[in-house]
Amino acid sequence: MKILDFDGVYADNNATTPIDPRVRKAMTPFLEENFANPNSLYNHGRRSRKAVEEARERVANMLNCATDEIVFTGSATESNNHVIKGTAFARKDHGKHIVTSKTEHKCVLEACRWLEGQGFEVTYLDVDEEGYISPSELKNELREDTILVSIMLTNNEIGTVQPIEKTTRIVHDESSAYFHTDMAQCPGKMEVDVGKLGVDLATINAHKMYGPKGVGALYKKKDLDIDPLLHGGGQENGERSGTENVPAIVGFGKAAEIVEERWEEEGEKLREMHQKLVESIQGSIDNTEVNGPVDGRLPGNMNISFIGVEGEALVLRLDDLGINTATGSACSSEELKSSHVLDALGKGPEVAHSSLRISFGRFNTMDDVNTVVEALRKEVRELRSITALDEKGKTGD
Amino acid sequence: MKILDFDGVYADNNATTPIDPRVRKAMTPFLEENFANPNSLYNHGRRSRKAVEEARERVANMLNCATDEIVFTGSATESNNHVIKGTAFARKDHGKHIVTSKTEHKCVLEACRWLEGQGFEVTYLDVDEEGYISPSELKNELREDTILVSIMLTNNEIGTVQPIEKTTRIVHDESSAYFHTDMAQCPGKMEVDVGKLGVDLATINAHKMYGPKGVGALYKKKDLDIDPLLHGGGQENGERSGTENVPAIVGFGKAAEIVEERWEEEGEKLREMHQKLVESIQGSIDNTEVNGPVDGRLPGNMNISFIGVEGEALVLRLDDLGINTATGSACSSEELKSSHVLDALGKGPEVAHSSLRISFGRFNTMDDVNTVVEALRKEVRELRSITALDEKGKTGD
Amino acid sequence: MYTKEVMEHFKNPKNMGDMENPDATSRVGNPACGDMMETYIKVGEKDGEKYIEDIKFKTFGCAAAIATSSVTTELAMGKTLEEAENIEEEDIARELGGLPKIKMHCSNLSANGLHEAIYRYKKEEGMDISEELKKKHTIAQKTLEKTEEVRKKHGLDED
Amino acid sequence: MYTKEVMEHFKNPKNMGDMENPDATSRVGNPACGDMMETYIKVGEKDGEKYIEDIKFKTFGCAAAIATSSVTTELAMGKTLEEAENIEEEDIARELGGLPKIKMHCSNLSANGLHEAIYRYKKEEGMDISEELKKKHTIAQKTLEKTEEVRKKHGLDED
Ligand SMILES: Cc1ncc(COP(=O)(O)O)c(C=O)c1O
Ligand SMILES: Cc1ncc(COP(=O)(O)O)c(C=O)c1O
Repeated sequence: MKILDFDGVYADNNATTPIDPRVRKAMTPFLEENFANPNSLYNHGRRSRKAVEEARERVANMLNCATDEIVFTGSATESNNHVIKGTAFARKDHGKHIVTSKTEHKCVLEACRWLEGQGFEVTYLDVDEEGYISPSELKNELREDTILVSIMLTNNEIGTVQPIEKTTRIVHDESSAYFHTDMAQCPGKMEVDVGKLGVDLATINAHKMYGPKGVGALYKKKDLDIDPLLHGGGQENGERSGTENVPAIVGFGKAAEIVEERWEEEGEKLREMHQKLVESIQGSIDNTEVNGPVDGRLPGNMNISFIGVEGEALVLRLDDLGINTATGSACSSEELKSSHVLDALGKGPEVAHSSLRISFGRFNTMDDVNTVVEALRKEVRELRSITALDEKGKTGD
Repeated sequence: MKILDFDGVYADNNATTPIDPRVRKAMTPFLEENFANPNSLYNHGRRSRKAVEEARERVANMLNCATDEIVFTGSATESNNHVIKGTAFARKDHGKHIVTSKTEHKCVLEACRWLEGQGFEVTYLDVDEEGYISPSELKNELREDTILVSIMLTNNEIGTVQPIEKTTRIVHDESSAYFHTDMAQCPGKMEVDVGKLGVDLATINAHKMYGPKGVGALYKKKDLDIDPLLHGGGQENGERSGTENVPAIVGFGKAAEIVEERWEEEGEKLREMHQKLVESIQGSIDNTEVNGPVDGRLPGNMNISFIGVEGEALVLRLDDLGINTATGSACSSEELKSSHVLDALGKGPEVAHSSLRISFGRFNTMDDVNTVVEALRKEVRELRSITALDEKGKTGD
Repeated sequence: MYTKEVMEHFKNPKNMGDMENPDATSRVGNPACGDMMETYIKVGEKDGEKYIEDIKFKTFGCAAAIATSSVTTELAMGKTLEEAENIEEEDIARELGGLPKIKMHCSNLSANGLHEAIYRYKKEEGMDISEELKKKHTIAQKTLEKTEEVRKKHGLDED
Repeated sequence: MYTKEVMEHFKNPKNMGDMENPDATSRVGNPACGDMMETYIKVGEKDGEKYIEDIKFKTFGCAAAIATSSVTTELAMGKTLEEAENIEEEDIARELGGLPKIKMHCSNLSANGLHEAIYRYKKEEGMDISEELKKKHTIAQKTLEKTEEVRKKHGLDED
């Protein structure tokens, strides 16, 4: 891969993506002469307004919803906090129960935990070994006072794609809860049609789909009752105040336009790369364990443990060869806690400690797959030659 | 003025500012090859981390505080919501009373109003004809259960500079409330030393100081107890989660560096421009009324009513001559309500309806002042020739 | 926000300003947005029918208010009183290629002003006044009352 | 995050891997971070004093764990047992130009491993064991216990 001046293989597209040059080009005028506040009366400001509304159309088009169902926010974290807290406060007279799952992104889990401190009750659904929730367990947990169910479409670490269509049907049949899905990882890789999914609310952001950082969106079906998270000047139809981040929104719009055109083809390419990656790794490296489902996962996402090889060490060794990857190892985190997602799968700590996430995207090629596999062979061999754990993950005695 | 390709006079710097070319240059690599997530382990990610931390140092330097007292947010609206709601929820066992003023930015007022719906009590201080709060009235309103006082340093519409140093002393002497100030309008125009001001919390953003949109900051004195507004991955030391908006943060840092070097000189220039603007207008146009203080206001900010001339019409006429300005007229607002700030001054609605805000900034010149005054003379004359109000603001009978 | 037609009328409004010796004048205002309009008409007679021989507006208001005033004079000029009475806000908005929803009250206001001027003229002359026109008069009075209320509240008529 | 020295040792670690016929081995581990180290020593005698003739580590762990293992072997190699017993985590961190605060436990661990290997050697040989070293032995055992706890909980020793 060669994006711009980045030499090496960027295989951490689930962390963030490079900005597509076409997106950058669309943004440029708004970082330069078109700097006006879109709330201004004069022509210069109206140009900004027009650009924002065009971007909204493009994002709505990608999600297959109405233009006025898109609220621009600052990030997926904000969209998720907005939905969760906003629903809780707006519907608290109706009920105080929320359902989510143990493998949600931290921004969902921590927002829920905070609400627990405010008198709300949250059910965190278990997942199976591959990361799937059980729709029937969900059904059992629904109550009369359940106001929100939030289940992500795909997991950012292990690529599990939840059965959202089925789940939304259950929730809408059995309760009056809103259904929210965090699908920050999906655009550009798989279908993101909120109508088909049947969700009421959905979170995305731009920087996981070759757009800029600093902008997210919330799909919010008409007439839902949700308090704003950011009160103020009444922008975004009163749903999210603050001067619009025009260049980022414009970039988001352009990124959505490209995704809408290209997702099928790109998804297919990513699936092929994934196929080759799995086969090559499993064909040449012993004692690996795939985390998450083997088939049907988020295209481009791979999470695999090389037993006996600690993840942070492997990431840094690969970095030395110009390859960017991630790990769920405790050693890589600020609190020395391993990934809550890998923990939720019920595998031992050694598995999390030796996990590696490789995530490809638009700008990767089949050559990148080869480069990664070759590097893995070398580094896994070297690190295993000095490890205190044998390849079954046990200490050598 | 000639910034980039903008032909005309941009005199709406209180709404937003153009990005300084030096800021844009600093951002560029982070929109291109340095796109990595700063939370990533590899070198590419560590470069992003380093850039974020350098920006933090620059912003801290501008505000004269410690580096770890700066929390990056997505906007001033977010910083204000964060402080107000975060203090309320964290300190609710201590008390439920908040004091603010009637001329705060909407994002302060609406956050407070929302909290009133959650069982908090808010006192909105009156202001005098020039927009000043009364420190002694504030003193009277302080209670044992007052947890937060939020008073802006300068008003964005009428430029009133509140006596914050005096006010913080009263609040700290007489209560255990935190003192927050919204100083989004100040950097680059006047001193912004949080230590001298004696505040506990302060809000700024980048797009009012020649930096990018989509990034704000919160100064938060060590050891204050405030709940996050955005929960999640624990970025920003757990105070504000979400993938850091690296390019915008880097731009903010660069903008702060320039402000720190140039504010005195630029403030002086803006004061001179203001002086000339007032004299020229008052010397050649009858029946005007300055809104806000005549002296000592936010450098570069002018708010003046041309009695009998509706603001939106004047803004659009000026726009036709390439001049960008703003108005507090009801006609310019989505809800047809005139500016709450002008209303709070206790002047009649005709004054708000005929108000014009002219705000200069770094890229304006004395020539711009002349251009604006000349245009005003012409347009005010023309609009008055067809108005139904006489120059005293009365109908013609 | 505004159509080309609105901006054209706003920038070059027709028939604005004072009129010497009008046959009737009216004043309408809507304090919600601060718009205030005075309408002056001169009435002529041709083939036994009264018609608007000349019409002028004075308008304190936003671009939409000025543009609707201007276009209203164009619509009314030369029309019989009965025709002019039937000029409605929709006609005015249509002529301007549409108005922002929130600004529809401005076209309303200039129609009010026209109708009220005709009402006053007819009353002065002792002419028959249709029920329709009476209703329009009441509405026009109401806009003004609200304006006066606000003005009184703020003591604006005191100096 | 890491210093040049850490990265250098991490990329090219010294004295890592198996040792044939060690005089003593130890195993220490810290489940909090998943690090696990095995230390092997060969003890020689010169001028009547026992010294570390050879030392090797096997380390499952992060870059800091590998780097501290490596640098610990360099610090210990050729030292008398008494000198080696007194190599502390600070010495190791210092040698590496510092470690991230959160990673200090890694240097701790390699010191633990070294001390524990010496303890075992001395115990095997029936040599005097200082109070200090006994304490260090207890600590080393504790790190391991915690590891075993976690491993048991997850059924990892069962296959
Ligand atoms: C599934 C999911 N949700 C939410 C987020 C949060 O995104 P951001 O950090 O941009 O707010 C991420 C990315 O980190 C994600 O992968
Ligand atoms: C004083 C003040 N506070 C807060 C804000 C809100 O800033 P933003 O819209 O960038 O969130 C503004 C600008 O609109 C302001 O002038």
